[in-house]
Parts: sequence; structure tokens; C-alpha cells
Amino acid sequence: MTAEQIVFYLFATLAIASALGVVMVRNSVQAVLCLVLTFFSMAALWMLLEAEFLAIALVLVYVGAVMVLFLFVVMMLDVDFASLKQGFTRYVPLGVLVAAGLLIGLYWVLRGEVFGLEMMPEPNKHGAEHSNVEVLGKLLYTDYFYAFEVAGVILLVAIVAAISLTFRGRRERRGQSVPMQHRASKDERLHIVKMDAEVAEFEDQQIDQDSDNTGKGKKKQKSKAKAKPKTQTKGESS
Amino acid sequence: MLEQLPILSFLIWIPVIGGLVIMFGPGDRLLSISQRVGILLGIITLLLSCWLAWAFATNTADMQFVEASRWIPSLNIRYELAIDGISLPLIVLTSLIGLLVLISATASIKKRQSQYFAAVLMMTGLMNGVFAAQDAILFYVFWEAMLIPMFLLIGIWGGPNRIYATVKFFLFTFFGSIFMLVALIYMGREADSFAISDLQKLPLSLTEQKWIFLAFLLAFAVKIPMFPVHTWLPDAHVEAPTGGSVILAAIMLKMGGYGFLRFSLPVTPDAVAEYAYWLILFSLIAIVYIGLVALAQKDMKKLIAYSSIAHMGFVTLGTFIIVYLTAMQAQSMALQGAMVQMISHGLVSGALFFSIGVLYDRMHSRDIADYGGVVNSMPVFASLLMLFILANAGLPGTSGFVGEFFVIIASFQADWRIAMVAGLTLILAAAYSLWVYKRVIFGKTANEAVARLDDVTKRERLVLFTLAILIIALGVYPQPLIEIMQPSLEKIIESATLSKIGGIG
Amino acid sequence: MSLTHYLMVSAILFSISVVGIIINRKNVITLLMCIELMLLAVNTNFIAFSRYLNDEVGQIFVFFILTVAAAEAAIGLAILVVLFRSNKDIDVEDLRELKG
Amino acid sequence: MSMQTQLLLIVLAPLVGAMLAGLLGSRLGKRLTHRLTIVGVLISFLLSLRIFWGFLYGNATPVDITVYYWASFSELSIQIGFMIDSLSALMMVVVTFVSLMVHIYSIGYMHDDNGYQRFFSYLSLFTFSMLMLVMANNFLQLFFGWEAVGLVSYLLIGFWYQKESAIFANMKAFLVNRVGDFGFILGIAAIFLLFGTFDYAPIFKTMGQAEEIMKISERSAENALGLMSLDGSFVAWGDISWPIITFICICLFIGAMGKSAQVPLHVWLPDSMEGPTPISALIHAATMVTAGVFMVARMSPLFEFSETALTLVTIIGAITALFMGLVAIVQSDIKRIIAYSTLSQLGYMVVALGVSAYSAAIFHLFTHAFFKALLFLGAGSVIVALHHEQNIHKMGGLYKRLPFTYWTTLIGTLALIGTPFFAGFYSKDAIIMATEQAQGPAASFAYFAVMAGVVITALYSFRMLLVVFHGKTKLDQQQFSQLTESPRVITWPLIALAVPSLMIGWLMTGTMLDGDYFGKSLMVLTGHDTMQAFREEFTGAMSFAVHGFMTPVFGLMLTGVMTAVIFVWLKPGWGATAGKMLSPVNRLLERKYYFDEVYQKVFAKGSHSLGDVLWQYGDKAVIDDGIINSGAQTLGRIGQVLRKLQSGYLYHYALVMVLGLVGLLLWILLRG
Repeated sequence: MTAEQIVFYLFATLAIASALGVVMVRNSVQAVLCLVLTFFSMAALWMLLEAEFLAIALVLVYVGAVMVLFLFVVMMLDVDFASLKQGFTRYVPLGVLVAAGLLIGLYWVLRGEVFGLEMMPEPNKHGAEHSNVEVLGKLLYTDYFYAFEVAGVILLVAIVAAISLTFRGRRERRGQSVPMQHRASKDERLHIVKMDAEVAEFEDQQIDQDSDNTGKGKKKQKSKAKAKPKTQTKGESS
Repeated sequence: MLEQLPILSFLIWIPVIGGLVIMFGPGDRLLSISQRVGILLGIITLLLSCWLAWAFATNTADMQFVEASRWIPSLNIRYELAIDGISLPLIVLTSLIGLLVLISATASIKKRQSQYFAAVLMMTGLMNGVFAAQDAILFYVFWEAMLIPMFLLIGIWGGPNRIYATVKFFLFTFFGSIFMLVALIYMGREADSFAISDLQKLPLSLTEQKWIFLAFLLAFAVKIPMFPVHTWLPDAHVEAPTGGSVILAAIMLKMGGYGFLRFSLPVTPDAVAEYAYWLILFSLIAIVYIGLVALAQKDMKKLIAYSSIAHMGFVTLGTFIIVYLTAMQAQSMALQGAMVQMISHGLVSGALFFSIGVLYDRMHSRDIADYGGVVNSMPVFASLLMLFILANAGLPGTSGFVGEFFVIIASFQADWRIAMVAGLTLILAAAYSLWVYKRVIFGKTANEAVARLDDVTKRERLVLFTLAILIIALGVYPQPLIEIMQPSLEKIIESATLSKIGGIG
Repeated sequence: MSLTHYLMVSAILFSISVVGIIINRKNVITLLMCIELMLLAVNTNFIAFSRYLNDEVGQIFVFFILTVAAAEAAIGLAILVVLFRSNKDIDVEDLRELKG
Repeated sequence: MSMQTQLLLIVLAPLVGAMLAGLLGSRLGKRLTHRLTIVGVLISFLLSLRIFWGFLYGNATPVDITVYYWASFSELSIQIGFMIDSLSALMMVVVTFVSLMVHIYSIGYMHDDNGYQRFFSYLSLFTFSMLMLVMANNFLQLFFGWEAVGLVSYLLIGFWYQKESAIFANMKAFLVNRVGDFGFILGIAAIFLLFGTFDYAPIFKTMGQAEEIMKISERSAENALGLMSLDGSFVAWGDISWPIITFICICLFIGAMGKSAQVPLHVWLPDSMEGPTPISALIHAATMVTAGVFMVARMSPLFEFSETALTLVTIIGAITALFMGLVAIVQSDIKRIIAYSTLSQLGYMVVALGVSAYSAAIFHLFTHAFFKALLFLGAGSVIVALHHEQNIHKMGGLYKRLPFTYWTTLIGTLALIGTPFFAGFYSKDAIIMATEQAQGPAASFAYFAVMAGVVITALYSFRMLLVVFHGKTKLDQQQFSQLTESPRVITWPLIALAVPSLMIGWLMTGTMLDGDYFGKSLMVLTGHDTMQAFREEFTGAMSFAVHGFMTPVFGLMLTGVMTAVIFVWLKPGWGATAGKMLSPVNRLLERKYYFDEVYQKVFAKGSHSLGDVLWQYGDKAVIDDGIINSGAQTLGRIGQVLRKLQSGYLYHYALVMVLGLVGLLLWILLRG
């Protein structure tokens, strides 16, 4: 068994085990860590396949950034995982069945006779002077330059989207909310205070009396209590 | 001087644009102006069509007053209008009925009258368009556009459950005409021109013809309406306002018949020969089955609607019996019968619906049971209705008889059993017409509402008298109408009996 | 090592992630992780083939897949956060507003 | 004045009178209206009398004029025109004379009826349509007249439109006529198929040639037709095929049966008595009902060539003559009795047609018009005198108070039962002799029916005469004393009709039956000439009448009269006992052989309920709800089901995606 085979089997089993861990483990944090482990072991395999740059990129960039992001999120949201997991076992048989079907299908496609060593001889190893990065760079910045640009744009879009979704603005902002201003109504602005007038003897007072009734009616509809959540700061209400 | 003027385009676009102008111009605010303008437009259209009839040469069979210009060059669709023997009478009928509806609407329509005027005027213009269009797609556009005003007429000014009726009406007709569009496009591509004359000359194999004929059949059968697809008509009539159901009965049902004569017979003659047996069977069913159903109706409008289906059964019978006839004389008699029946049915059922409208405006009920002894309070109306009812029953001397007589005589030449079944209509039509007349008009005054009825007003009298005079005139002396139609009918017979599979022609 | 080995590893990873999606009913995070896993399997495929066919273009594609995967993860988590803010937990059972 | 303007005047004068009376009636007032209409009818009567005179004594020749072409296309031209020959001239005179009498009579009869003008306009309209029918020279115009006459009888029967029974009767009349017209139009279509034209002239010419061939070469009728290529036959059902001539004649006869109320289609005539009495006299006795007889006589060239049609005509005529007479015996309404007597007399005429004695049939029609109109108008004057009482059992002993009516009705009755010297005798005896001569299967039955008819006619007419005019009056004294004879305007027409009922017989028999008055208008094949015996025996009107006393027919008539006298006058009790003994027969006659009930139930109710069933199940259930509405509902239901797919659960969507993936993979593998 050559060193290469040993390394391969080692990391392959490690990757598969941790992948299972990602799926099986109860606690999300542990799941994310298992995923990180899977990525590490796969990076090792990629090394075997002489894709050094990508393996390193995977570990540094991808695992470093995305997995850490996952950890952040998982730890920040104190989600009670117990309730999430309890319906767990009901779908296992279906899942296993689908996976088995998939595996059989894939095995049938990828089995030895098709991609075995005789069919696909292992190319000879690159010499020391061969630099994977150099080759990638040559390709990336010539033929696939537009694709590269597009990738950049995709990332930009992702950034903007993520921020706009989650950012709730700084606390002490002085901005105006025009829609709120539109909604303000006369009752909220004008506050009528009712004083008891002295009733005069003349009968034409009767006319004022009627106007009072309408006035009184108005009083009852005085502005409704504001039902805004208490967290609404004073600045918002205008 | 008038030859160069695009008369046909005037006939179509004056009412349409006039209608729009009325709706957005004076509208309901200045109602009297829109009424006067509306009726003026109606009169202009009628005068134009009469001038058309007067200037029409009755000796040639080819198209007259041709107007052709490019419309969508890329798809070689052309804006082409022309008329011949069979479209002229229908155009005159459309303009006349349009005017009469406008006159009667000034009194009977209460809400949104200007829009009613606009809808009726647009209907008239578009229907003239259908009869004058010589380009298949232009024909289709007018055919579909015409549905919209009628949809509105029934939908807005209709009776209580008008939505169901108008949606059913629209979907039925629309469903039929979709397949027609497919057939038209197919043929247009084959002949890379949509002019009807080219389609007629286009050589088609039998299977092609069969499919095209079935597509046309669906569109026209729904319109006529033929037996299995007729259930929309009674609902549409019951819910439509008086003017709406007059236009529907008088003109829209003729589109199907016109379509058969203009499209099916010349374009797919072999398919016509193939399916004639079934179509005759369905027309006979329409005549007898629908006649019996009409006998059992309790609502006046439904009864007249069923009776018009039975009468239109004669049109289809006349159109398709020519396949089984050999002598040119018998064939032209059959087609003459079909055409005259269409014109006379337009007048007779239009008049009947006007009369029911007269009663409905006074009593707001269409049930026969609510009436009885109307003659005591409305004698003039009773005598007019007597004439229309007898014309509906096909009394000789009225126009109703001419069409049926020709069709029965011609179908006897083909097979006497067909004539015998068709002849049953004499008994059935008389039965249900007179029975409704007896229950509504004769007898003692049923209730005090009937006693309070006042006789026909001057406006209604004008409308009903013009129709009565036309019905009697056409019954006593149909020769002028026959003379106009004969050359073009002969041309249709020639093209219908000329097989297309032989590769020639 | 033959190409089959590598492909089998990625196939196994892929099916594990499929199982993960099917089994896990409620937890969105697990769902996102399974998608990450799936993408990883795909990348492995790419690299294996590029290695055995001696054509680095496969690796270029892995490059782009990674960027897309990153973007997808970012947005997925952002949605998760907003979701958490609005109704206190991320149980997929409650998200039924878009029902037919 | 040219012949065309004369004929147009004859036809249009009543039409103009009708239009004026109808449209401007109320403004013109009663007096002016009836004057106007009477002048119109008078003009046409005088002119037609002149033409008739020309044919009778002058040497007028048949005339065939085209007024205008109704429709002409691809060398077929249908015209409106007049064909005047001895037959139509005779009919024109009968129609216009009786119509004139009825016009004058109605002045009195309808005096206090508010629909006065309307009545007169309908009468003149009837005269116009009858004249159009009689003078037509083609089948289309004949059919126009046929239906127009049916229409006017519909209008007149339902004249008192407030009477429920009247408006039921007039619809029944029109529909039964329409059933006849259904057969008639099929006959016309068959004629067009065979001859290619609607006009009489070419048709009669070809049939004349066929007769020539038969005469010259003694061929049988069939191969004569064969030579003329008229013997085509078409398949009626499976292998049964009918010669086209027989089909035509049977269809035309169905039309005649509808109009002349022969047995299956007779139900409308008794009910048409709902109309005012003058129209019963004019339409349902003298003119309209005889239109059928006239048509068959006019079409004699066609009928002669089909034996089966002639036998059918004889059988139907015989049945009507015999059985309808029987019903008249038990009737109690005065007008119904006369109506049934009309039915049986029509039966006589149709029998005469059947045995090819066309001239006798037309002559009987001629005489019958006069005495039947007389009887009806007499009954009318009795009804007017008794203030619209029609039940004969409530009358009696009126001869003292209504002398004029009594004597004229007596003359009418004597003419009806065929007492020698009276008009009825000549025509009825001619028919009886002709039936005697006839061979063929139906001849013996017809002869029996005709002979038995004589007894029955005598029985019911004398029963009516005695019950109404003689015996003890059943009116209370005070009413009886106030009875006054009808005014002159009613009695004058009675007298004017009584004169011809008396004299027309021996005036006209010579020329009509013996002489060659009808000439070519009626064609009789050599084999069928049943009038031969009559012509040999006939020496002169007077001697024929004298000889008439010795014939068995007179004996039968006497027995009829005696039985009536015994049962009504001498031994009224016997009548009651006879009624009890033959009670089943009595009830059968009372119910008029249940024709009405059967028609009402089977045809009226049947078609209505069939229509209902077809509407509820055919239209509503099957097409409307079955296909259309349920189609709409199924679409709605499919939509509901599909809606469930959008469950809203995220994992469902994920699951479906994965399953899709796996499925695709397996599909590629298995197929790949």
C-alpha cells in the first residue's frame, strides 16, 4: 500500500465520517465543526490531485470565511435545537432509500470498468518546477476573464443583498420617515381642550348650544391612543 | 362622382368612430345631443347602404366597390373590402336594424344611454366590416371585435343574471373562432396570401380540407347556432336588453350562415361533400327537436330564441343540401332559400324581439303567465304582433314563407324524407307561435297590470311598421332580392361543386 | 489511485448531503450546510477530472463554483438572520405564507 | 276593359275594402264601413257573374294570365297569375254571391257588436283570399290562397277573442289546417320534382298528352305515364317504392282533407261554430271547406292516373259521409247539427270525386253552398231572435213567431235531404248514381255509405226542424210572446238564398251534368266515366225530378223523415227508450268517437310534454349542465387539486427537487 493510498483512504474516511456527522449531530455548532473537518479532509484529497492552489484556497478562503460565517450565525441565534430535531427519525427510511438509489445509480456510472486505472491512466506527476498557480493564472486572466469579472460582480451583489437584508441602521439616526408624516392626522396635531362656558339667558344661545353638541361629539373622537411599540423612540412619532 | 369614394370603409368606420365620439364627446351629460348624433349616424349608414344597393350591378358575379390597401405587408395581410350578391343584402339589413335599435333605445334605455348608443353604432360598423371583408385576417379581426360590444350590451344593460349569460356567450363564440384562426393562418401560409379569392383557388388535399372545414364548422356552427352548441343563445337572449337581443337575433346569427357561404363551400368543397350528411342531420334535428323544445317554453324571449334556432336550421339545411342535388336550378333554389331565410329571419325575429321589448318596457316581465288579454288594452300592438307571429310561422305572403318554401322544395329533390322532416316545421312553428299568441294576447284581461297597459307609442309604431312593411314586401315580391343574389350564388355553387383534389383550379 | 476512487468519495458525499436535506425537516442551517457539502462534492469531481484529463479548465470552474457557493451561503445566512428576527425561531414549519 | 284588369278588379276590390275597413274602420263608422265592403264584394260578384255567364252561354274560352313574376332565377320562373275556366268561373260566382249575402246579413246580425268594422274587414279579406285560391294558375298562389283562407278562418273563429272556447277553437282550426298544409306542400314539392314547374298549364298539357296516348293506343295508364317519363317512383322505405303520381295525389288529398275537414282532420269544423254565425255560413259551409273539393277537382288530370289515390279518396269520403251524419242525430246545439251535416255533405262530394264523378261533386258543391248557407243563416236568425240561445231543446213552436225564417229553413231542409225539384235532389242523386256505376274495391262500401247517408240526413234535419219550429214551445210564455221576426236586413238574404236552393237545381243540371259545361277543366279517363249512366238517363230536369219520386233513394228519404216525425212528434217517449237501449252507441256518438279527446291527449299534450322532456333533459341536463357547466366545474376542481402542490413547506420543494434528480439519473441509466 503506497503512502499515497494510505493518505487517500485516511482522509476519505475522515471526510465521509464528518459529513455523516454534519447530518446526524444534534447540536448545530458541532454540525458546523464537522463540516469544517470535512472541508479540511477534502482539501487534503485535492492536494493529492495536485490542485494545490485550490486546496489552499479552499482552506484559507472558503473554510476560513464561509464556515466562520456559519459559526457566527449559529452561535448568535440561540436556537433551541432540541425542538428542531425531534421530528428527526420519521424521514430516515425515506432518506436512506433515496441515498441508496442515488449511490447505486452513481456507482453504476462511475464503477471501475468505466473510470478505472486502465481506462483513465494516472498521468505522471508534475515536476517540481511545474507551478499550478501559474497555469491557473494564465488560464484565468486570458480565456475566462469575463467569467472572472462576473464572479466578482456576483460577490458584490451578495454583499449588497446580505447587508440590505440584515442591517437595521445605526441607533441615533436623525432621518425623517416621510410615510409616517403623511399618516399624521388632524386629531393628532390639534388638541382641543373643552372648558365649561357660562350658559347665558337669551334663547338664541340655543343655536350655540346646538353647535356645542356637534363640538362635544367631536371631543369623543379625540385622537386614539397611539399603539406604537414602546421601543419607538420619540423622534419617530412626528 | 361617388365611385371613387371608399363607400365600404365609410360604412364601417363612420359608425365605429361616431360611436366613440358620442361616448367620449357629449356622453350622458348632453344626452339629447348624443341621441341626435347617434340617430344621424344611423341614418347616414343606412343611406350609404341603400345607395350601395342602388348602385350595385346585378348582372355580374364578381366583387364590386373593391378597396384594397396594404395593412401588414410583412405577413402579406391586406386591408381589402368588397361586396357581392350575398354580402350586400346583409349589410343593408345590418344598417337598417342598427338604426331601428337606436330609435327604440332612445326611449327604452334609462341608464348610460350614450354608451349604449356607442356600443350599438360600433356593432353596426363592425358587422358591416365582417360582411365586406375580403381578407381572411381582416374578416377574423372584425369577427372577434364584434363580440366586444355585444358582450358589453348584454353585460351592462342586461337582465338579472347577465354575467353568466354574457360570459357564456363570449366563451362559446370565442372558443369556436380560435380554431378558425388556426385554419386561416395555415391556409395563409400555404397560399402566402390571405385574400379570400386566393384561398378559394388554393389546391388542398382531402385531409387538409377536412381539418380546415372542421375548424370553420366549429366557429360558424356556434354562431348560427347549430344543434349541439346552441345553448348559449336562449341564455343570451333572456338576459340581453331589447336592442341587444334584436341585433343578436337579426344579424349575428347570420354571420355563421354567411361564413359557410363565403368560406366553407368555396374553400373546402370536398370536405363539405364529405360531412354534408351530418350537417343536414343536425339541421333537421335543430328544426324538429328545437321546435318541440320551443313549444315547452314559459319565457317569451326564450321561446323566440329557440324558434330562431329552428329557423336557422333551415339556413344550414339549404346550404348543405346542394351537395346532394345535381341540377343547377335546384342548387340555386336551395341557396336562394337559405339566403332569403336569413334576411327574412333577421326582419321577423328582430320585429318579434322589438315587440317583446315593448311589452317588457311596460310590464318588466317576460313570463307568458304574467300576460293575458293584452289585445283589450293594446289593439294596434296585437295586430302588429299577429303579423310577426304569422311571419314566424311561415305564412305565405310574408317573408317567413319564402325561405322555407324554397328549402323544402329543393330538399325534396334530394330526398323526400328530408323534406318531410323539414316540413314538420310548418306544424311546429305554427303551434308554438300561435300558442304563445293565444296565451299572451287573446282572452280576457288577465290582471290589472295588463289592463293599465297603454298602446304602442309613436316611436315604437314607427319601428314596428317599417319592419311590417318590409316583411310583407319581401313576402309578396322577393324578386328584387333574388335578382341581386343570383349571380354570386351561382359562382359559389360552381366553386362548391368543383372538387379541389383533382389538382385543377 | 484511480479516478473511480475520487468519484466514489464525492458521490458518497453527495448522497450524504441528499440524505441530510431529506431527513432534516425543520432546521434551515442544516439545509444550507448540506448544500455546501453538495457543492464540495461537485468541486471534487471537477478537480478529479481535470487531474486525470490533464486539463486545468476544470479547476477554473471550481474557482467560480466556490465564489457562487460563498455568495449563496452569505445570502442564505442573511435570510436566516432576518427570519430569526421576525419570528424568534427558524422553524420551517411556520413559514407557510406562500402556500398555494 | 281587358280580361286582366277585370280579373284584377275582382280580386282586389274585396282586398281594398278589407284594408280600408281594417285600417280606417273606427274613423269611417259602422255604416260607411259595411257599405264600402259590400260595394267591393258586389263589384267582384257582378264581374264574376259576367265571366260565368260567358262560360255558361257565351263561348268564352279558358284564360291564363300572368300578373307578375314572383321569383325567377336560373330559367325557373314562379309567377302570380289567373287561370279562368268554367270550373273557376263557377267557383268565383259561388264565393262572391254567398259572401255578398253574408255581408248583407251581418249588418243585422253583428249590429250591436263593437268589433263591427273588424268583422267586415275580415269577411272581405276572406273573399279576397278565396278568390286568389280559386283563380290561381300555379301551385304557389294556390298555396298562398290556401293558407290565407286558413288564416282568416282563424281570425274569424276567434273573433270574440274574450271567449276562452273561441280562442281554443281557432288555434285548433289553424293547426289542423296546418297539418293538412304539411301534406300539401310535400305534394307541391313532388310536383316540382316531376314536372319542373309550378304552373298548371304545362302540367295539364303533359297529362292531356298522356290521356291522348291512352285514348289512341288503348294503353294502360301505367305505360302511358311511362311513355311520358312520368312513371318514376322513389323508395319510400327499404324496398317499398311508391309511384310518384300516387304520392303526389295522396299528399294533395291530405291537404284537401285538412281544409275540407275529412275524417281524420275533421275535428276543427264542429268547434269552429264558436265563431259568429255569418262566418259559419260563409266559411264553414259554403266556401272554405269546399276549397279541398275544388282543388281535387282542379287536379283531376293528376288524380285520374292513380287508382290507389282515387280509392283512398272514396273510402275517406264514404267514412265521413256516414259516420259524421250519425253524430248529427244526437247533437243538441243547432249550429253543431248543421256543422255535422256539412261534414257529411262534404263526405258526399269527396265520394263523388273518388268515383271520378268530378262534375257531380262540383255541382253538389254549387247547390250545397246555397242551401247550407241558407240553413246556417236561418239558424242565425233563430239565435238572434232568442238572444243567443243555441240549444234546440230550449226552443220549439217557433214557426208561429218566425214565419220567414221557418219557411226559408224548410226550403233549405228539403233541399238538403234531396226532395225532388229542390236543388239538393239533382246533385245528390247524380252522386248516388255515379257511385252505383263505380267499380273498384271501395265502390260498394261507398254506395252503401251514400245510401245510408240519405236516411240519416233526412232523420237529423227533420228532427232539428221539428224540435226547433214545431211542437210545444219550451220558452216561458212572456219570452215567447216578445219573439219578433228578424229585421229585413236578415230575412232578405234568407229569401235571396232560398230562391236558388229551390230553382238552381233544374236550371243548371242540364248544362252542368249532362251538357259539356266543364269541358276540358275536368279530365275523366275513359275507364272512369261513371257519369255516363246519368247522362243516358237524364232527359230533362223536370222528367228527372218526376222520375225521382220512384227511385229507392226517395223511399229512404221518406223513411228518414217518418222516423224523425215519429220519434220527435208522435212518440217522444220512444226517443228516450231508444237512447237507453243503444246507450253505448249513444255515448260513442255523443263523444264524437272520442276523436277530440284522443287528439288532445296524444298530440297536444304529447308534443308539449315531449318538448318539455327534451328541454329539461336534452337541453338543460345533457348539453347545458352535462357538458358545459360541468366542464367549467371540472376545470375548477383540477385547479383546487393543483393548488395543494404548493404546500408552502420549504423541504417539500427540496425533496421534490432531489426526487427529480434521482429520477432523471435512473431514467438516463435505464434508457441510456
